[in-house]
Amino acid sequence: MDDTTGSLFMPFGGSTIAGDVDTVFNFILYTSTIIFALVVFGIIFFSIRYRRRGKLALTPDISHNTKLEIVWTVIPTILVVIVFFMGFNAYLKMSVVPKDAMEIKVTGQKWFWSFEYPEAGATTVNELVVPIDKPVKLLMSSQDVIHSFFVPGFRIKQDVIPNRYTMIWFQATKIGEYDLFCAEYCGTKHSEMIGKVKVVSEREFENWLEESSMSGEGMSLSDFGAKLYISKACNTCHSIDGSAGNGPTFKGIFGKQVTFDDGSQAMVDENYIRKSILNPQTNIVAGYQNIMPTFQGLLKEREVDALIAYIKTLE
Amino acid sequence: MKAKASDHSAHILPLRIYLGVGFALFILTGITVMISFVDLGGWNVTVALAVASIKAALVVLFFMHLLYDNKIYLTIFLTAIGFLAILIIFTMFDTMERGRLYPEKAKPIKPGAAIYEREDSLSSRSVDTTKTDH
Amino acid sequence: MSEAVAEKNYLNDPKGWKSWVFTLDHKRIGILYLASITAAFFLGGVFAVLIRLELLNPGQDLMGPDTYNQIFTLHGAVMIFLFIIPSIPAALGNFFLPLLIGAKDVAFPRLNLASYYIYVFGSMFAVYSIFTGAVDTGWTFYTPYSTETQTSVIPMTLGAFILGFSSIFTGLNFIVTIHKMRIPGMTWYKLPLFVWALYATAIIQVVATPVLGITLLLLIFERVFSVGIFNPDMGGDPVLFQHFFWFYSHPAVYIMILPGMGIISELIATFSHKKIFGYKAIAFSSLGIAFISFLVWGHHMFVSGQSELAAMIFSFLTFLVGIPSGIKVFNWITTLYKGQIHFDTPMLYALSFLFLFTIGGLTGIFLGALATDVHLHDTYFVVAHFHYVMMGGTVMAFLGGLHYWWPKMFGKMYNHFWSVIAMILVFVGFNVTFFSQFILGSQGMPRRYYNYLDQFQPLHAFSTIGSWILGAGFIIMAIYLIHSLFKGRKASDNPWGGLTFEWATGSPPPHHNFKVTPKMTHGPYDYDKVLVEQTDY
Amino acid sequence: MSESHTHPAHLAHHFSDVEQQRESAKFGMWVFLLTEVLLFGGLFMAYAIYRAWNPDMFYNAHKALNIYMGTANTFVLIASSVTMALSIRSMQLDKRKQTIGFLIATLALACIFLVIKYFEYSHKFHVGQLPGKYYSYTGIKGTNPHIFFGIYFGMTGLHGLHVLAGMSAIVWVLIKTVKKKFSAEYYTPVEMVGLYWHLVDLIWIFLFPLLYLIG
Ligand code: HEA
Ligand code: HEA
Ligand code: HEC
Ligand code: CUA
Ligand SMILES: [Cu+2]
Repeated sequence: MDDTTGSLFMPFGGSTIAGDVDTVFNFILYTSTIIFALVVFGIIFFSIRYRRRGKLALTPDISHNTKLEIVWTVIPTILVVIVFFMGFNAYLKMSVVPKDAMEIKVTGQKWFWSFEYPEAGATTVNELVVPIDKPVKLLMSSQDVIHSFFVPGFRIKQDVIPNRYTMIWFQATKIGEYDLFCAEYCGTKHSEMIGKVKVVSEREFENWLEESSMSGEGMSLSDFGAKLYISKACNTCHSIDGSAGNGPTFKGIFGKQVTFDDGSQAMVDENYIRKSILNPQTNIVAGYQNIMPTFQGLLKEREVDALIAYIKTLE
Repeated sequence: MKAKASDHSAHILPLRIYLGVGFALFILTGITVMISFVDLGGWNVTVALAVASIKAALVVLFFMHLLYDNKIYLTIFLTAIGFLAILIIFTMFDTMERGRLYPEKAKPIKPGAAIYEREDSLSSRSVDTTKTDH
Repeated sequence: MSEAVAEKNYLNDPKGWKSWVFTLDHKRIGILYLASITAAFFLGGVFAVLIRLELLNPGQDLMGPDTYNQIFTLHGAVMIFLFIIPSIPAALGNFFLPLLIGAKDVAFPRLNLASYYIYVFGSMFAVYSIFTGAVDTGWTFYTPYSTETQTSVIPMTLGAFILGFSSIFTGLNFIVTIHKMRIPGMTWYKLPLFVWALYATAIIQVVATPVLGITLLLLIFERVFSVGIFNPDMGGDPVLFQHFFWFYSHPAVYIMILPGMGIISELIATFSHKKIFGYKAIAFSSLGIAFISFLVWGHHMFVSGQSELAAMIFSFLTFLVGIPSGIKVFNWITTLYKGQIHFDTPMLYALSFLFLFTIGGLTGIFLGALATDVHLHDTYFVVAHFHYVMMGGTVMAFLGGLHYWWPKMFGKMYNHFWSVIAMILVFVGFNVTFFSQFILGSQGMPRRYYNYLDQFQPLHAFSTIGSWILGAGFIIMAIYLIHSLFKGRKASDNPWGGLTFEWATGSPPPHHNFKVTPKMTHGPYDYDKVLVEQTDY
Repeated sequence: MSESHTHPAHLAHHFSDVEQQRESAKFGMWVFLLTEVLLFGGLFMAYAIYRAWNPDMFYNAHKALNIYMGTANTFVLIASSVTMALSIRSMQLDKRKQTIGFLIATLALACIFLVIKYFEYSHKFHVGQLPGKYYSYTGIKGTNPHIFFGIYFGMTGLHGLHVLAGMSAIVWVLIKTVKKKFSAEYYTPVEMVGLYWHLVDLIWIFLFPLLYLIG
């Protein structure tokens, strides 16, 4: 099977599994439509034909009809068994990962996705870049509550569970951008836990991978930090224009005093920022909740430096 | 009227049945405790549950009169057991089989709970409880 | 009998508020329930209207994300626990079950009253949780979110726990009533089908609800002590919670639909004035559905990380439920054949039930199939599916039953014209609101989303407009029903020409149900032998 | 209230005869017991699954329970079941004094059960074998022993609550017996309380080996 162009119901399908899923979907859709049409026809036809005209009278004693009853028991049974096997087949295909699949680690946390390419050592946030026509296996787990990795364009979905691994795989068949949603309710910003899957050509992918694993070499530290501010999703909580978000704004914080929720204070310097990024739960800024995820292990040394340099520039 | 209104055409069990059943329950309890000190390999569980089931049957059949009463009550009781079995068995179709395709899906990533990693509780801890030691 | 004595009925005899508050009369308890669930429905409906309003446009319109999350949770929890689970059994069932089997009351009137007050008490917890910051877990309370969130999960779970007991006691009461209180001569095969449906429902209520009870207790236990059964931080397995939860909540959806199906059987037979086709098939399919419903809960967990083996078994068994449901639908339609169909308002609801439930049920097949459910799970497709079965199925049946039995309960007729208008508005509004959601969902719109991508906007707006039509229908309904209570034309004892026992007594019935103990002279659907003139119209 | 002049006083108006009333009560009670079985069922399921996942930890942790106290309690509870059954038998024979004696004996045994349970609990509190995050004991090897104690306290705690509920019910029928409300003709409430008490015993019959003997 292959990709599909989509229909009234299904969106464009850009993975090898999409065709199988749509076949099952359409099979059920068409048979249901026929059954539904029969039901509605029966209702309307009888309603008109046997509407009450004139005086009420006794009606015939039709209590059952074995042949008819067998028919409407057996035919649905056969149909559902077929549907079961179709659905199960395609499901098996989704569950059994091809041997040569490229592995990417996926971490869901409130409220963003991070992706790690173990071989290249690259990481991205909310943007999964994959090569076309290559099976990709996602090994997924969560940092906090249950999330669900959902790409409608690929017809795949899998819950991402804390302290457990789950997996899913796909093979993209069309270059382009696909929506990525979190489909399991996970709190305040559940509906903002969305991202993109970018399917690119093999060559582009190699280039991209190389570029993103080189830790911003050839860029100034603060430029690199500006890039990370977006790509590591700091911007989902911290603004740079002074407006309030889930976290304090970065604008002009460097060199200022902050007050914590236990009343103590500290001065925002390099060390403090480093600690705030790597161990955000040690001190909670007054008026905010302890929701900032720890970036320990997600950021390299140079990346932390770059972010600090960037925050310093935000007067 | 009086005779019909009487509560128990249902019959009254002789005293020795109650005492006998009680005695049997005592003996069975003794047996099951003693067996638990003997290592039977995997069989300990089976034996313990078998004895418990016999005891349960005694209580239900005699103390609760199911042996003599209308069989509908027995049906209700067995229904309860049946649905309980469904609950446990069908859940185990999941919990025991998660690793069938990929073993890494079967186990937690970190087997130990977070409480054992907090510094305060770790310092007071003499044995490392986060690892299975068998 | 003199006029004054004939006027005495359960509504005015005995008198005084105490005689209502401490009543042991199943009819009055039924009315108390009816008032309470109607209030709950309107509360849930107001939340629904707020949800739809917020979703009219992407981004923030009315409320912030946290408020939205609380609102849809409350909408779900109120609609499920306060409205739909008690709706038909506790209100209409309580009122009519004893009448239908010719009994003076249910087997345990005191327990019946207790179950009502337990319901009130449980609802108070639920309402209390609204004022203490509401809950934001979704009505499913999935761990570990529900063990972490700062909102008032404990009052709400306690409320649901208590409400569970109310449901258990109602079920227990009904089982015993049906077994022991039938009048002589009423054999199992002469029971009205509504009674069979209540019986099947009651079995689910007593078997499944205790598991909900222990689930919620464990959840509270987990929140207070972090026991570690569900909490991954403590070495637990959050997915296990879902097994616990759905072991109750899947059968619960049949607690909702089976009584509705029972009402439909009554309506179709009465208004086509014909013997019901396939009586035994309908009766046993209720029991069949009740039993199979315990074997399929895992279909809510196909993408939860449960084992492939479990997914396979649950998917297969899920389809089996479709077959008895189909048998019912086909039997109802065949009953119309050679009948004398009269389209009174209750019958219009019955026919829209057939239409909407078939859509809802068939879309359940999409969800039961593994591959398609992976795509459709937790999208608006599921939202549309369950509104089609719950609103389009149960609520339609409930409204049908309400309009059918209204003259019996209150002795008054409602305005025919406005009732048809309201019915049409509800039917059209419902389809506008929810059919669009099938498309939204399969296009990939996830549920419980406060905000959404622009491409989904037109369908969301369409759906919101539908909810206004729906709301208008309900407002009209509320007006003409209240009007009927005070100014309605007096109803006759048997306005529809029904053959079941409730029509053989006064409208409204006297305190002890029957002036003369009824006798089994004919079966409940013997329209081939007995002719009772329809007196209304 | 009703036209039932010929009916005995304990016959409610909506039943047509005593037999129907008694059978209804019994039927209702059995259905209620069914719900109790399933309520505990959830805990049995949690037990079964965690035991299957962590057999070694369960084995190690169960050794922390006091098997002698557990055994003693089993004997106590069985004895109370016998006295309960006998109290009903005496009632059937119209020996009211005996019934009162047996009911008091049952209550006494139930108290002993709770006292023993109290000693067990307080020991566990003392050494920190507590559920979940309050667990602070260090002597048990294996993964997550706090879960075992969570389940232990969940199961025995819920059972303990049932013992308390059963005791209140016994006190209630005891008072009514003393007030001569029951006779060989009518003793349905005693019988119902008896059924309930036996179920509480029944659950313990399974809890005991699962928790104390095989862990
Ligand atoms: C009244 C309530 C009600 C009823 C009756 C049903 C009935 C059915 N439901 Fe539904 N369901 C819900 C309420 C209900 N459901 C709710 C509330 C949820 C979501 C909960 C949440 O997550 O919040 C849900 C979710 C839900 C899911 C999980 C979706 C997901 O989250 O991924 C599934 C999956 O299998 C499912 C399947 C079914 C099936 C197969 C039926 C069947 O019983 C339908 C049977 C009926 C028919 C099939 C139609 C009539 C038959 C014929 C005309 C004959 C011909 C038929 C065939 C050939 C098959 N339902
Ligand atoms: C019995 C069950 C039941 C019923 C009847 C309804 C009825 C309705 N539901 Fe509900 N719904 C659920 C059970 C139910 N729902 C459940 C269980 C969920 C899942 C929750 C979760 O995810 O946890 C849900 C979720 C849900 C969502 C998805 C939210 C999300 O995932 O983000 C939506 C969105 O459109 C919705 C809409 C509606 C609407 C428009 C109605 C309408 O049919 C309501 C009609 C009623 C009225 C309109 C009220 C009467 C009129 C008035 C009070 C007058 C005022 C009105 C106007 C002026 C217009 N519901
Ligand atoms: C999910 C939301 C979220 C994300 C994503 C996030 N933060 Fe935060 N951050 C917070 C919150 C809330 C606080 C305040 C509470 C606290 O101190 O933990 C905070 C505090 C901080 C502080 C201390 C600010 C002060 O005023 O003292 C720094 C520095 C910081 N974050 C840096 C970052 C960087 C760099 C990133 C991205 C790599 C990031 N954060 C991503 C939510 C977030
Ligand atoms: Cu993450 Cu929803
Ligand atoms: Cu379901």
